[in-house]
Amino acid sequence: MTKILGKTGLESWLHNIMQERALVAPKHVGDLILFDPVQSVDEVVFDYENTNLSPKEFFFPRTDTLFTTKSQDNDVELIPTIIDQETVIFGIRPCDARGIAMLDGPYLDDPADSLWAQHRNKTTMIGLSCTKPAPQCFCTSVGSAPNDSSSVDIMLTEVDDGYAVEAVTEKGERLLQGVELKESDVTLSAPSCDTSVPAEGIVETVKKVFDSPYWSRLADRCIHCNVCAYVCPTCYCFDIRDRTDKGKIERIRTWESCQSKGFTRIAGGHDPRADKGSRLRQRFCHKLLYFPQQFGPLSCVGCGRCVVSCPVNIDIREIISDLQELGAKVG
Amino acid sequence: MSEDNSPLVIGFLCNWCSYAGADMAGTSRQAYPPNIRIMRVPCSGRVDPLLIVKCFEEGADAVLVAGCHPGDCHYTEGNYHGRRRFALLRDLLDFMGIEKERFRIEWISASEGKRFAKVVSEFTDEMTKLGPRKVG
Amino acid sequence: MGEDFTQQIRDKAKELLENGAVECVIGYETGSDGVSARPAFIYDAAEVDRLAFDNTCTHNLVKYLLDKKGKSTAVVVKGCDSRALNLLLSERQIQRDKVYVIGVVCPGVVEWGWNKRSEQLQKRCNWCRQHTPVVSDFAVGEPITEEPPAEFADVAEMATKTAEDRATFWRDQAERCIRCYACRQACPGCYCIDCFVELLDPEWVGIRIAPDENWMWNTIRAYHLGGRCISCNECERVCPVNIPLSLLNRKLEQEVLDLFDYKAGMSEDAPAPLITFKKDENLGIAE
Amino acid sequence: MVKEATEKVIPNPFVPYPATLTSSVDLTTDVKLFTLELDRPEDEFDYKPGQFAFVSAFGVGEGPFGLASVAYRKEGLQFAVRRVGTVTNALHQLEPGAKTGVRGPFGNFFPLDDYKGKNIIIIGGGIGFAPLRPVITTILDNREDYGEVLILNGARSPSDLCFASEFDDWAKPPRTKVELTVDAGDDNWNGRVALIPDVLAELGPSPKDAIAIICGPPIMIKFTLTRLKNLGFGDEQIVTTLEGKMKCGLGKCFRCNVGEKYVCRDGPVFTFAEISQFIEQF
Repeated sequence: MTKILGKTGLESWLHNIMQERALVAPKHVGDLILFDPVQSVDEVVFDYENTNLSPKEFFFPRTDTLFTTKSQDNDVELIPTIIDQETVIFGIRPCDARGIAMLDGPYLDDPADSLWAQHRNKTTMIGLSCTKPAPQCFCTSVGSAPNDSSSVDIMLTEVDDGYAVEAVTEKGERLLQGVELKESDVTLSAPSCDTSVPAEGIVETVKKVFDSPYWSRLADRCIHCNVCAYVCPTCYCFDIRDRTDKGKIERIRTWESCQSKGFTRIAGGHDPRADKGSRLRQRFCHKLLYFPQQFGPLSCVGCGRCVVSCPVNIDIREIISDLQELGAKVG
Repeated sequence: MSEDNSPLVIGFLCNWCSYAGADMAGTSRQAYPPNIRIMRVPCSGRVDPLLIVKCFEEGADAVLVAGCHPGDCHYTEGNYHGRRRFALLRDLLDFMGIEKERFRIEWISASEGKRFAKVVSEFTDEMTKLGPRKVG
Repeated sequence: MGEDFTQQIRDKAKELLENGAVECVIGYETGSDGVSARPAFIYDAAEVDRLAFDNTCTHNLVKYLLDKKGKSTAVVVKGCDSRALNLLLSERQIQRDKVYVIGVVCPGVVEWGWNKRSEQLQKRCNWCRQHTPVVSDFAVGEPITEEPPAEFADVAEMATKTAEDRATFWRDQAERCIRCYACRQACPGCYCIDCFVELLDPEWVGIRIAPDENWMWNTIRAYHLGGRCISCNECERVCPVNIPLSLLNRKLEQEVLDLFDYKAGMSEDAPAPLITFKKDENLGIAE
Repeated sequence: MVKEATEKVIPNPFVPYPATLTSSVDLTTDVKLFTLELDRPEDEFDYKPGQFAFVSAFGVGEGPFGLASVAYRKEGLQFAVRRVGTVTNALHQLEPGAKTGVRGPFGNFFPLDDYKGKNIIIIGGGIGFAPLRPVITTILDNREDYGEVLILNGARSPSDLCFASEFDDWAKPPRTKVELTVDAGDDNWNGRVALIPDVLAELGPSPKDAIAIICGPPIMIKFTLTRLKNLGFGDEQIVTTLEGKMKCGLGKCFRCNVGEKYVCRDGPVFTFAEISQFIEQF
């Protein structure tokens, strides 16, 4: 039996959630659709392909304060950031949720990143499965599916008279407490997504073609604009620096990208990745080789954002195909 | 904006003319409002537009750049270059919502202590009337 | 346009690569979606058939010449792009004798989109007053000799708003900015080895990705292109959060025209307005 | 793969231990040796030669520096810091008594216990000599555990030689030699004027039962490596400590990686046998 929540039921549930917690949902911002805090259910966009930016910023904010300092009588007190706000993210796609769960790998690896852990603890993810994946999507090719509920707390799937509801985790069950659900025998359709990206065996292939001139040829076109990294749900590089404002010092971290010049330049001037080709290779090898070696899965969830957003059409799907072809030739 | 709600004015004064003019205002006991925070710079041409934008970013209500009269620059042509840069920057800032009036460029010589005091007084008055910057 | 232009570009590229005149031809090819163009780098005469030209060729390929310094390179340019050549030549960033210019008379490019061909001309093409390249060694298409005068309706519209509304507008844009610097990376005029935004000492712009810092970045980025921007509008196209950077650029373009009667990139030896001056101008300052 | 985020309060690994600068001594014109004491006794940590820690200049940032002291001597945490950027500039301006912060220790270390009974060749160039100092201290404090010891220290000029005041003490124990060289001498310099790889070839240490520990700029390492191989040293007999751009030290910011290895966590100490297996050139 499937449990169904009607459309008006969903709206009042979201409204109730908003009374006690921050609700983040897809919303129109200018001509974009972004995950953003909403003040009323009217702002929520229910029908969208994928947001322009990933929801990673609610776990790994663009700018985060690691700690602040308080100076008194030549004594420095360091105050770590505590996150109190309970947040619910509504409408997260399976690919994005999977990206976030994947980053538990590096971030919760000992010693755990306490800010990430706090954000994870305080946030409940209500997933919305994709009924019609966008042409750039390829989650099925990289080990997931448009209805993959493995990384969300609650999964909703749109059906004729509302949404089929699946409580995936205890956290999800808690959030659903008191919500009236109808029983129904509707069967959920399993939409398909692009399965043609030959990601299988890519880890071994990348090792073989690591020193290929392919990378520097590809980098000819790359303008190293960082867009791919900033829209990506699994890119997690950061920069750390102090900020002083009227005597208050905070140590902050912000998004950064391995594509920017000088990312690996050390103080003495040496830069192991000074050329464009090795920087571009770093990004794809992180996703297709290093991350799998360290944590298992490819760190690409197939959301297709970089595919659409790249100003010069550097397309990870095409790169995976090219590499497989190249690898086959190398033998 | 300072705490008492009076405008915060940042003044970049060229070392050779306008700073000496401000000095002259002081020694000849010409009163002018204390709202201005003075930065001494070698030349008005040295005032990188970055400095001005930075002032506004950090919350200044107004910026004054003062240098030698055209033709009198200690470095011959610094203020001519500055004049072009400031003219363009002022229009850009205005377009971005920082009214033209908030960014003022004046030529004040070392002997014009009285005029320095007058400029700062008028500028501060004008800014008080205009009120604090409402956004940003 | 279309096939005829494509064929002329391929033939020329083949000739240049075969006779060794250039090492690489930078042009366009069809992208992975089968619809929109993307930059192509052709090193081998056997590959010239990858080259194509149509109304999705939006990229300003002159940017790539900065990566090809000292190497003989041919580049396909549209009218707007060609002005970037003059900009870089006048700023001594590239050498004329190392660049072979394939200049395409551009009827305009359409809104860029992945996997979909728009019929809508880009904003910049409606403003465009330079359909014919100002520099070219090999011309593709019939030159257009008469261009209408520049107009700035969008800038004028912004100016009708109150200062507070203008400030709010740009504040909202800054809030959305994610400081990826794609605008800078796409711009042929942005080639500083150390960009002010990344300098640590002095730290002009803090690293927070927050409205104040983002506002500072966007303001100065635009200003540094004052009198240098050649209106290819690639910065706006590549922006992942759709900040209307063209408004800033065009405001400056208009002011530069009004104040200094100057248009960037029209010749390789006219000095940019901010590196020169006239003694007897007052520009509305300290009158 | 996915670990459950636990509800318990996790300590923030980015918050340093508060510390006080107790002394700041000029080693060369642009290198200072800082001694720091942790403010809270409960923060005291053990560390081994080769490990590093982040030192904070509050208001500017923090940077990773090799620990130049040894834990068992309990003389405070020492770091030799060359003035090259904003953080190191700020650190150089601190006066004794200033508040700072330390995060560490991070990384692996030189397995000196495994080297017992072997001949040790220690080669350092410029500021690269700093992480080798605790190696020397440890070996000389346990002199009888090791065979012949050759210390080769090079720098651009005599005034750039780090730890010059300690050379005499290092040369005192039996079977211990200290060789110095500079790229360019000055009026007071009577020693060698030669590049480290050339001096090494001239001294020609035997690879038999030997370990070579090298640290310095990439170019020096490259040529020293060639000379050591010519002398018959195997890749597993040559150990170095790598420098990578780091922000976290925790294996999270993915900046110091060489292939799938992190310099901060899997290193910084690697044998050349390990380095030759890296997928990426460094």
